Amino acid sequence: MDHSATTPVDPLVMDAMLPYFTERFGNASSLHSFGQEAAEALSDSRSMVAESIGAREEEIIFTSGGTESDNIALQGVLSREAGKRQHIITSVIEHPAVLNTCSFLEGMGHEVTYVPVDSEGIVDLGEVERAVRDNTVLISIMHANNEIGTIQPVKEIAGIAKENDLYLHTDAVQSVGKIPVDVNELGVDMLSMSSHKIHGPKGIGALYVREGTTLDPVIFGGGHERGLRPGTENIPGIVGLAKAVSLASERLGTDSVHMKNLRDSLTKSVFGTISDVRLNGHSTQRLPNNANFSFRDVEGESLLMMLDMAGIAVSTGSACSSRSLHSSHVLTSIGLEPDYIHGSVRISLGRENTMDEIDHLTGVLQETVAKLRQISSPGQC
Amino acid sequence: MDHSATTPVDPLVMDAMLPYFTERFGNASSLHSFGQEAAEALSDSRSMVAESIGAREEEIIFTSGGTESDNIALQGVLSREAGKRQHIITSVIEHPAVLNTCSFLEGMGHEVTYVPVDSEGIVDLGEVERAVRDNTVLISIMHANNEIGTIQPVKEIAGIAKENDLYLHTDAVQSVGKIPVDVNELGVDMLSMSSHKIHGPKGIGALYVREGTTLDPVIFGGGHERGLRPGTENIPGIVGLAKAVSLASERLGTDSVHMKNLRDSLTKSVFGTISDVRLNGHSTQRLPNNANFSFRDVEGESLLMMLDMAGIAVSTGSACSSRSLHSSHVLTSIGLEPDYIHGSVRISLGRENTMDEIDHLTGVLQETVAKLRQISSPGQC
Amino acid sequence: MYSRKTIEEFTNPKNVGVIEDADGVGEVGSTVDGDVITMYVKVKDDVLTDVKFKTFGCVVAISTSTMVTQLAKGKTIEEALAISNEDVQEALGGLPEGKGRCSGFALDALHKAIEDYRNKKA
Amino acid sequence: MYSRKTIEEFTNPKNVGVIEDADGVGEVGSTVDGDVITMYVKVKDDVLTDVKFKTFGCVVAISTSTMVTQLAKGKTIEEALAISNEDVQEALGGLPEGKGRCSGFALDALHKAIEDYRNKKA
Ligand SMILES: Cc1ncc(COP(=O)(O)O)c(C=O)c1O
Ligand SMILES: Cc1ncc(COP(=O)(O)O)c(C=O)c1O
Repeated sequence: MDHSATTPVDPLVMDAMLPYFTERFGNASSLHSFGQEAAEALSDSRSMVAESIGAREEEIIFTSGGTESDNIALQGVLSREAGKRQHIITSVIEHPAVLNTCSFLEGMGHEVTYVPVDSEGIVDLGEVERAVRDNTVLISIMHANNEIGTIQPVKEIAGIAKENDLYLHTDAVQSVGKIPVDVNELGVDMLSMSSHKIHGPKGIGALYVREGTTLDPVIFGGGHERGLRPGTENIPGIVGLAKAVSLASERLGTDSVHMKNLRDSLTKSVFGTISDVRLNGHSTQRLPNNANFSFRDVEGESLLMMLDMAGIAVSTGSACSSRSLHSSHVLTSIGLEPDYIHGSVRISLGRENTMDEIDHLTGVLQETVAKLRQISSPGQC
Repeated sequence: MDHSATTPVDPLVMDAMLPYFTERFGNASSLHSFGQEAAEALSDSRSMVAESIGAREEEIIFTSGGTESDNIALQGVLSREAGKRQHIITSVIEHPAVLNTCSFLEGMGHEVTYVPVDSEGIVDLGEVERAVRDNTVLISIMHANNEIGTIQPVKEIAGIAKENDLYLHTDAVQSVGKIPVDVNELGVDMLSMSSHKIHGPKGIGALYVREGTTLDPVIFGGGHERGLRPGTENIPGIVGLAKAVSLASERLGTDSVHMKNLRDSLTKSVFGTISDVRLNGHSTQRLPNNANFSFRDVEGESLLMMLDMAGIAVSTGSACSSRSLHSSHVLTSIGLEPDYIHGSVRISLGRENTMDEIDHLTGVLQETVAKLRQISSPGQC
Repeated sequence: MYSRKTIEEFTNPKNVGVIEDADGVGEVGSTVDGDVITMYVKVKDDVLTDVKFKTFGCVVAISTSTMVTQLAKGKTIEEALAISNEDVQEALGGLPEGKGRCSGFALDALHKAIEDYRNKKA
Repeated sequence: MYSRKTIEEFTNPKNVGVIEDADGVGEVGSTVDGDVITMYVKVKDDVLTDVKFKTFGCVVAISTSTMVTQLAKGKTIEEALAISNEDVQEALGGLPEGKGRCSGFALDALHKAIEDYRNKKA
C-alpha cells in the first residue's frame, strides 16, 4: 500500500517490453533494419504517451524519470547567462526534484518564491498572483502532492501564467493514471511524468513540452530527443512507459472509483477505531488512492516497521526522505502540530488492493498504534 | 556486426533482472522490507560493478547511461560560479557526449583544448602535456574510440594529470568488456560506462568517481546516489548492468581472443578481395572487435543499406550521427582523403559472431562494393 | 538494514513502563525532535534493582531503550555507568550506518536517571 | 524510413551508365560533399531518347537518380523540364523527413545535361 513510492510492472507492460530487450534490440539512431524497428517503436510509443495527455507526438521527450523531467523543465527555461537574474514561482510542498533544482538555480543567481499552502495543503492562488515580478519566467506547481495527495488548482494557475506571459510547468508524476490529466485542459506548457509510479518500468519518464516552448538541454551528447535529452534511447523502457500510460488511461475510470471506495472506507474505519488521529491534506481535492494519517504519540518509522512485520508496506513522509530523521517539509508546511508531525503514515493504494486488505490494514493499524502508545506514553502503563 | 552501437540483452542478464520488475519491485529508499530487498540488490550490484574495474563500492554512481556519465564527470568538475574560467583538455575524437558537453562549458565561459590525433587515431601525448595551463582542472580522454576502435594511452596521460595535479576522466563505454579496464592500472579519477554496449539493458550506466574527487550534480532531487544522481533507482537496470559487467569480466579472456581472430581474418580477406580500401585506426592499438574500412568511390549509407538487405548490420560513422550527412569528425581528424571519407563502415563484432558469418560478410562486401562502384564510377560501365 | 536481534527487541521490548516510586528518573529528547526517552531506576545497596523505560521514537530509540534496561538491571551503579554505546550496539547485533547517533540517547537517559538518584540522595 | 519503392529502385537501379556519345552531360556535387551525380542525355527531335546516370552518393541520391532517368526517358525536353521534385518523390513512394533536400540533386543534374545539350547545339 505504498504505490506512490513505486509499483510493480504490470504483466501486460512486461509483455510489451520483453521483445525489445532481445530480438528487437536495435539502436533507434542506426540506419539499418534492426535500428529501424527501434525507431518505429520509439515513434509509436511517443504517440501513445502524447495521446494519453492530449498532446502531440512531437511534444513528448523521453527522460530517465520524474526527477530528470523536472530538472529539464526548470533548468531548461532559466537562463545560464552569467549575471542574468530570472525569477521562478513554485510552492513549498513540491517534490525535492523541484525544490532542490530551485535551490541550485538560486545558487546560480536566480530568484525563487516558494508560495505557501493552507492547512489543507492547497496552494494559495492569491499568493501566486502576488508573487509575479518583472523578471518572472516560470511557474512550477505540482499537479498532485506525493505525500498528502492534494490536487492543486493548476488550471487556475494557468490563467495567471497566461495573463503574465509566463511558462507553466506541472509535476504530474503522482496524478497521471489516478485522475484525468490533459495538457490543454490544464493549460500547462510542460508536464513531468514517471513510469514506475503507474506500473511501468523504473528509469524512464517523459516531459511534455508544448510547441513553441524554448528549452536548453541539461545533458549534452548525440542528437536524440531533439537534442533535449541525448543518449541511446532506452527502447524497452519507452515501450513499457507507453504501455503503462495507455493501460492507465484505459483503466482510469474503474480504477479510480475502486481505489476511492477503498480509501474512503479506510478513513472511516481509522477514525472509528483510533483516537487522536488526523487526516492530512484536503478532504475532497485529493488523489483517490491517497490517505495520510497522523497519530499522536506514535513515531512514523516505528509504526512503519511494525506494519511491515505484518506484511503491510506504507511510507512515512516521502520515501525519498525516509533516510533522514527530519520531519516532512509538507507536513510542516500545512502547520501540523508537533505531537502529530512525527506520527504520520501515507497509505497509497493501487488497483490490485482489495476491501479485505483494507480491513486487515485497519485492524493492524489499531493494534500497532495501541502498542506503540503503550511504549511511549507515560499515561498508558 | 554493429555491437559498438548496441547489443541484445544476454539471457543470463535478463534472468537476473526479471524478478526486480515484478515481485521485488520496491523502492530502495523505502524503509519497509520490499524497499530493503531493493536496497540489498543496489548494494550488491554496486560491489559487482566496482569489483570489475578494481574500484570500491562507494566509488560507483549509477546513471542513465554513458552520455549522462560523461556529463556528470565534465559538468561536475567545472565550476558554475559566474566569471570563473577553467580549462579542460580533451581530444578531437571524443564521443559527442564529451564534445558537446565541452562546447556547452565553453558557452559558460570555460576553455577547452581539443588535442589532435595522428593518422592512426592516437592522441599525441606531447600535445596533451603542452596544453596544460594554470587554470586547467580536468583532462578527459576516451579509453577506446567508438568509430575506429583505437585505444588511447590513458595510463601515460594519467602521468601528466598527476604531475600537474589535474583530474583525469576517461570514457570507457567502448572498452569495458573488450579489453581489461582497471581504474588503478589506468590511474583515472573518473570513468564512464554504459550497460547496453555489453549485453546489458539500455537506460543504465555508471560513473566511477575516485574517493576524494569533488563533483557537483547535474540534476537535483532526492538524496539517491549520494545526491550525485537523484531519482528513484532503476533497480532492474542496475541489477542488469551488474550482471552484464561481471559476465563481461568473466568472459573477457576467451571473448576477446575469439573476436580478434574473426576481426583479423576479416581484415585479411577484405584486403585480399577488394581494391582501394583503407583500414582506419591503428593496426594493433585497437579494440579486438573493431574494424573500420573505407572504400574508395563508395558512399557509406548506400553500402550500409545494401549490407542490411543482405541481413548484415554495420554502421557508417557513428550510429549517433548517422542522420546527418556530414562525414565523421573522427575520420576527418585522422586526415582520411576525401574520396575515402564517405565510404567508411564500422564492423564491430560480438561474442556470438562466427567465422561463417565473417566469410559471408566478406563475400557480400565484395559484391556490394563492386555494385556501388559500378553505379558510381565513370570508369566502370 | 536492521539486524534480526534489533527487530526482535523492537517488536517485543522488555521493561516497558513507569516505575511510580522510582528513585531516579531521566528524560532526553523532545517531541519536536521526534524522540523522547524516559528511564526510571529503582536502587538498593548501589544496585539497579529495577530499570524501566517509556520511549516515543524510532526503531533505534525503542530497541536501544529496552536493551539498555536489560543490560543495566541488576548491575551496580558503577557497572551500569560503564556500559558503552558500543556495548548496546553489539548487544543489538549492530545498527545500520547513520543510526549510531540515536543509539546514545537511551544511555544518556539512564545516566540522567542515575544522576537524578544521586542528586536526590545527596 | 525508406518506402518499399525507394528501396526497390535503390537495389535495382535502371539506366546506370555512361553514354559515350552523349548530346549533353550534367554533373552536380563533389566528392568532398559526399554526393556526385552525373546525367547523360541523348536527344533526337527534341525527345530524350536515352538518359543514363552515374551516382556516387547515399540511398536518396541513387534512387532519385534512377527515378529521374526513368521519368525523363522518352519525354520531350519541355516535358522533362516540367518534372518536379514532388513528382520524383511521389514516384518513389515518398522520402523520409529531412531527406527531401538531396532529392533535388538528380533533377539538377538532368537540367544541367539539358542545358549542356542546348549550349552545344547553339
Ligand atoms: C511528485 C513527484 N515528483 C517527482 C518524483 C521523482 O520521480 P523519479 O523517482 O521517477 O525520478 C516523484 C517520485 O519520487 C514524485 O512523487
Ligand atoms: C565512446 C562512447 N561514449 C558515450 C556513449 C554514449 O552512451 P549512451 O548511448 O549509453 O548514453 C557512446 C555510445 O553511443 C560511446 O560509444
